[in-house]
Parts: sequence; structure tokens; C-alpha cells
Amino acid sequence: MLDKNGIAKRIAKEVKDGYYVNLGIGIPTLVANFVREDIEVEFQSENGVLGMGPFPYEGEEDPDIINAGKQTITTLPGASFFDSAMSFSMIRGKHVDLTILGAMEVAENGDIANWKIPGKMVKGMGGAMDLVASAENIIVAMMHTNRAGASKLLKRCTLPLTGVNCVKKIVTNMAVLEVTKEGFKLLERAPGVSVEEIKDATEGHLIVEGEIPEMTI
Amino acid sequence: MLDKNGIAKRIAKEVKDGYYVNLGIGIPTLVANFVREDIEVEFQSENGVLGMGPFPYEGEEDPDIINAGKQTITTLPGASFFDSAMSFSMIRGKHVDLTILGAMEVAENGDIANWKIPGKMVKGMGGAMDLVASAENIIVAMMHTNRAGASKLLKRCTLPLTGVNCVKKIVTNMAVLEVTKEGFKLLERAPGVSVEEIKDATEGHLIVEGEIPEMTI
Amino acid sequence: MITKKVLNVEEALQGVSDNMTFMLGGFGLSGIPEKAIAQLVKLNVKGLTCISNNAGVDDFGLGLLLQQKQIKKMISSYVGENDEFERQMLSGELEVELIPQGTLAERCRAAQSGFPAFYTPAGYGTEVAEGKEVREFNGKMHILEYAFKADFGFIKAWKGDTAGNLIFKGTARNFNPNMCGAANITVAEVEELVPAGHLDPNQIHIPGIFVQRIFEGVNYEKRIEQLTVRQHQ
Amino acid sequence: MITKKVLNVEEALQGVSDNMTFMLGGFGLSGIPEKAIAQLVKLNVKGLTCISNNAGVDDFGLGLLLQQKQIKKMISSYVGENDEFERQMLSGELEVELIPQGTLAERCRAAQSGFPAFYTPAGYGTEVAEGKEVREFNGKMHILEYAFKADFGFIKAWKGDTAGNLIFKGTARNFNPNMCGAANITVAEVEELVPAGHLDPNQIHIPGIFVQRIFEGVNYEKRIEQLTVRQHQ
Repeated sequence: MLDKNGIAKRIAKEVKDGYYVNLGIGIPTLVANFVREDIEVEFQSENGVLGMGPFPYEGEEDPDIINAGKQTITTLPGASFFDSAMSFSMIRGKHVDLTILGAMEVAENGDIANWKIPGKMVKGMGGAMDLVASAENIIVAMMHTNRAGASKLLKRCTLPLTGVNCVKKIVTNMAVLEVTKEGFKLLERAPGVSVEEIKDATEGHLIVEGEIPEMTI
Repeated sequence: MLDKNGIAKRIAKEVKDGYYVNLGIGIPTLVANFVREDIEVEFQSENGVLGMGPFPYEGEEDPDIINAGKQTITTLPGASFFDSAMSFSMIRGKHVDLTILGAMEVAENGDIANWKIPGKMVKGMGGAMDLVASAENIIVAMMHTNRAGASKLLKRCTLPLTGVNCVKKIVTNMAVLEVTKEGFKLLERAPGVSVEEIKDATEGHLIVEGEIPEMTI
Repeated sequence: MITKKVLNVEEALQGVSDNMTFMLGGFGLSGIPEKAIAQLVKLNVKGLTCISNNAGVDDFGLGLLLQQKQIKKMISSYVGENDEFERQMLSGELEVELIPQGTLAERCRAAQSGFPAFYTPAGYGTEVAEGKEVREFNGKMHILEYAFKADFGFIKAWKGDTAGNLIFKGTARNFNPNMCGAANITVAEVEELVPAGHLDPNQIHIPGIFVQRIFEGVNYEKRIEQLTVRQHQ
Repeated sequence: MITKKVLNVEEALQGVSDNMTFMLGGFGLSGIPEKAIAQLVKLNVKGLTCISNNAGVDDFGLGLLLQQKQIKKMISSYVGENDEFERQMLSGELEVELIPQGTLAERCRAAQSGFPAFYTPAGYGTEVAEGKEVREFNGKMHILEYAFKADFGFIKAWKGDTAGNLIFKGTARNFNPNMCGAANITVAEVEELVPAGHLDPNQIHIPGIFVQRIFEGVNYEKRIEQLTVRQHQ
């Protein structure tokens, strides 16, 4: 079973040389810490920066340089700033190669719900709906089940949707899964997790073909 | 009867303090020479400059600084450069206050034809269709009749249109006319030109109400 | 050169009245029109509709207007770092329309650029698409979204000149350029206002034609919402 | 940092072949991708569709491709400062699609930004609107225009860095920024190529994400089409 850092580490392996990547808040943010150092990757934040670097040293923070999580950041050589319309031109125009975001629920057809729980205070979708509607490659980082133990990989989402038929891959604390036309295809097991356990934790249709390797991180 | 400079001079009186103005090629270009010096006006050229100045001194021309007529120009303090999409945002978004352009024909309903003569080499509409479709205030600078003496102010245009119902005012060598729902309303006569002569030179419906003053330039 | 300079925030906000619709630049608390917001608090205009990506925090940004119950409706992509906002929203005092961030930006740009409407894939199949026209292009579903209409746009830039030309800094740029010229009257406040001719015409982000009034603000607070730092090793 | 630098124009144009569609920046002869055009002449690829505001003059710009009869179709807003163009057009050898200049710019920007189509008032009621969808918004008629699709975009910028970031100069900017990222592969040529980090991130006109290949050209001719000067008094 993986912890949050483990999920981020596994997702980092999906980040390829030359990728422009947009990271959502939560576990996705951690992915930046684990990307191989011998490849070139640039992080885009939808509030208007490409080429994000690490947090600033204390005292060097600039209120005019933040990420979409409103955190103070730095930029790396080759960075650029731009307006919101251009930022979403990058996203909608499929110039960003990979989007990694969290989810409350994912359905076996690739639908995702991650912005609203009816009856609770709704903060909004931010850029998530634009990201999931446009990105060619969307990886969801999430826990396989909720705190009550119920599956978050469903036949159909029960919460209001963020986007339809869009999720390509899911990395959970238990498994790596690909979203196919037939359902969730199990690709890898987390260390120490059995296929049976993954089956039990997956409400949506799970496809298990042949031997399922344990993931290496 | 006015010459081209006279037409430009008369149109210059329509340019008000604080106006952003787009000038077409031909007579409209001359208007810049006659705008009152005590008012502030900025000239936009659709290839991407606001705040155009006079031609450069010999030897100071810059191939990277031209107007939409491809002429070398200078810029004035407060000028800016921008891309073509933003340039037409200014035009389509009605931020440019006044467009002055030439025409082959204008119809009594405000239609204009100025880009194509069937059977002849067609160079294209350039930015004219965007300008006439969007501008709130369009003044046409033209000769009242063609070389054969036929009227260019028609019931309906015979040439392919550049835009429909868009011309607000026309200044010719013979008269100033407003385009109204009822037709061409005669506002002013050129020096030495009679109402009768204007009637004869106008094929479209001409509205003459009361005494028509001679224009002052 | 056409002059856009006004003397102060009071002059800049002349004509503002109850029940108007405003656009306000900023992302979180970065690049917000601090001075215009302070003046709106002072004027205490009510029944406002505010188009702004976020709604500030309790004691800064649009939160200040919320405290005085000046806002009738918020149009945003992400809100609620703000207790008073939450209280008013849950009690039904405050109307909230949540829209995707890219749609928000483009509805501003469409208004600026004279496009009445556009098709975007964002929100298709979600409640955002409810009641909206849906259309397929290239095998993908899109929804039709409309240009915003607003009375005033309040913009915060870094530098500006008396011709209204603007330069933004860092991510404080965000929605500000897209809102210029998108409302009937665009009011820009800048940290440094210079005479026309002092900015490089090549490096202007927003030409003055999109700005009606410009003034220099002093003592910007520029509050940081999420201070994140790393330690020297 | 992702590197976009290629060694030379030969490498930059790898993959170019017959019957492709290209976008080429420039207004008149200002801001045209001189080096890419010269290489296209050398490669002598045929059957090209070129999206470019103008078509050059007889012995410069796209006129050089016309001399070799490499162009099958031109999509432009204004053409014909060019005898060979006129000859080929009138003889029917060359297909020409004339479209309004603002529509040309926005069809590029739509492709860059992932918008499939947009409504514009330009051309309504004219032959440009023939066969196109017409729709009324706010009492005004608009026509539906579609995003361009192209194989290569050839861009000329002033300065660039190895990350592909671009800065343009004066009115040589024109269509160039709008065409970046609008074709499958965007090739930028610059007068000065600097290492990443040497350009101010705040002053970049086009971020490198929109550019796939960048190289430095030498000895730009930058011909003036209409030299107009005034005399010292």
C-alpha cells in the first residue's frame, strides 16, 4: 500500500523528457519532487507561469509570483509569465502534455468528479474543467477508497461531474489502472497488495489480464 | 468642387479630441495632415501599431516599423506595438472610434463596395471587411462620380460588397452626406456646387431638407 | 497622445453606482485592484455583481465588500477562502455563479475583442453545461459561452503611462489584461505612472486604447495568501 | 528547461514535404521568415497551401516560391504586389482564397488556443459569407469561421532563447505570435538566439511551449516594400 508520496513517486515515472506538465493541488503537487533529474520538464501553472521552480528562500518571496494554489514560488531560467487567456490557450490547445490531478470519484468510462459535494460548501472548479476537457493525457492521483472504505473507482460517478470520458490513467495507493473502453484495466499492484484486494476495493468493472506485476518506484 | 486634399480637409473636421482613428489608403491617409493641432488623436494601423507618427527622416527608416500600406513610419510618445489578433480586437471590439476609408460605390442603405471588380485582378479586402463590419463610425472619402461621370452613390451597389448597412457619412468632392434610413441626406455642398448638380450626380435617393449650407474647411 | 491620467481614485471611480456589474482583475490576492476596492468600500455602493476569479479573504480583497454586504452576486471560478463569503452564500444572501477558469478568462477576452460568443469544451457533460447550447466540432463536444457585459473593469498593473499603456509583473498579470476594454469603462491603477514615451512600445502588454482612466496608487499592501518558503540548506 | 534549439534551417525544416499546409508570419515583407522561405525554395517542395497575409513580391518573400510554382493555393487577405502571382492566378494555376484580415488572424489564434470556431461580423452580407453559417447576436449578424489546420508554422521573431521563448520587434510582430502553436510544428527563426534565462520572463511575447524548433538566422535582408521618408526641413 502506498502513501501519498508513494503515489506521487509512481506518477513521476509517467513524466517524460520534454513534457509540459500541469499539476493540481494535493498529491499532484508532490510529483514535482520525484521527477528524474536527467530529463527536462517544465511545470505550468494556470494562473500564468511556465517554468516554475521551487519555493523561494525565506525573505525572497514575491507576492507577484505565485502558483495556482496561491503559494509563493520561484521561476527557473527559460520561464515566462502570461495572462489567463493565454494560459488556457496552452491548456485548451493541447500544448500542455500532461495533467495530473486529484479526484473524489472516477468512473469506468473515464468520467471524473472532483469539485463539488452537494450540501457542502462548494469552492468551485477553478481550472479543473478546462484541464480535463482538453488535456490529451490526464492522470488521476487518488486514494482507492474513501475513509469509510468505499470504492472511489465506480461504475458511474455519484457526485457532480468535472468532465466526461477524460481520465486516461489512475494511480492510487493500491494500483495503477488504465481507463479503457471496457473499464478499469489493472496494470500494476502496489507493493504487498493482492489482485483480490484491488478487486474488492474497485466498484467499477476491473479488467485483470494475465499476471499483474508489482509496481517499481 | 473639392480636390483630394479638400476632401481630406473636410473629413479632418470630423475627427474629435480623444479619437482613435484608422485611416485607409488613398484620400483617407491625407486626413492625418489636416487634423487640428490642438486636439489629441491617435492613429491605429491594423498591422499592429497605435500612435503612428509621420514618415521617418531619410536614413532613419526601419523595415520593422511600417503601416498597413507597407510604408515606413515612425511612432509618437505613447505608441504601442501588438499582434494582428489584438489589432482586430481593437477594431472588432469598437475601441477604434472612427474609420475613414475609400469606396468604389456606396448604396443609400449604407452598403459599401471597395475591394473587387469582377473580371479584374482582385488584390483582396485586407482589413476592410473587419473595419466596416465593426466600426461604430465609418466615413467614406470618395469622388462623387466615376471617370465616366456615373454616380458612385447608388440605390444599390453593383460591385461585390465589402459590408452592409455600415457607412454613416460620405464626404465627396461635391458634398457631405449622411446615410439615413430614408437615403442619402445632403448636409453640405462643396464650394461652388449647387444642390441641383449634386442631385444629378447622385443615383441613390437624395434627401434635401431646407437650405443646404456650403461647407467650410 | 490621448491622456488617460486622472488625479486619484476618487476621480477614477466617478460614475460608479448601485447595482452595477464590475470586472476585477487578480488571482487570489495577487494583482488585485487594491485601491479601487478600498474606494468601493468607501462609496458603499450596493447590489453589485462582481466578475472576479476569486472573492478575496475576510479582511482583504473582495472580502472587504462582502463585509459590508455590497455584493449581490459573484461570478468566479474558485471562492471561499473566506468565512463571511461562506456564511452569505449558505444563507442565500449572496448569489454565486461558478464557471470554469478558462471560460472566465475567455468571456473577458471575447468582450474585449468584440466576439459575442465562443465554443469551448470546458464543462461539457457537467452542470456547467445545463441549459447551454451544445455542439460537436471535430468529434468533440463543446458548449456555447457568451462574452461578459460589465459597467466598470478594475485593473491592477505594475507600470503604466499617461496614454493608458500597461505593463504587468509576474503572475499578478493573470486576468487583468483580458479584462481591459471588456467593460464600458476600464480603470487601471498602477504602482508607477510615467509620462507617455517612457515605456518601450514593444514591451507594452496592453495598449492604452483599452483603458479609459489611469492613476498611480501608493503603499500597495500586496498581501501574500499562502506563504511557502524553503530553508537554506 | 526544455530545449528547442536546432542547429540550422536544414534541421528546422526536417519533415517538410509536398502538399503540406504552411502558416507563414509577416505583413508585406515585414517580419517574414526569410530563412525558412529560402530553405523551402531549396527543398523545392510542391503543391503547397500557404496561409499568409500577403504573398510577397516577385523576387522576395513568398514570391520566390511562386517563381518555382511550388504553391498550389494561397490563403491571404491581400495579394498581388507580384506579377507572377497575378499571372498564375489569372491562368488558374494558382488557387487563391481571400479572407478578411481579422478573420485570418483569429483563425490562427483559434487554432493556437483550441477553439474550433468563432463568430465574427466581418464579411457578413458579402461573398465571403457564401455557404457559411450565419447567426444573430445582440441584433447584429455574424458568420461562423473555423480554426485553421496546418502542418508547419514558420515564424520570424527578433530575439529568442533556447527554451523557445520569443520577443518580436515593432510591426514585424503582426501575425507571427498568433501563428505560434497553431500548426502541428512551429519553427521559429530569430535574429538573436540567447541561452534560456537571458530574456526577462515578464517581457516574453510567446512562451516556448508554442514553439517546437528555434534557430538563429544570419544576414537578414529585411527588404522595405514602400520606402516613405520626409525631408529634413
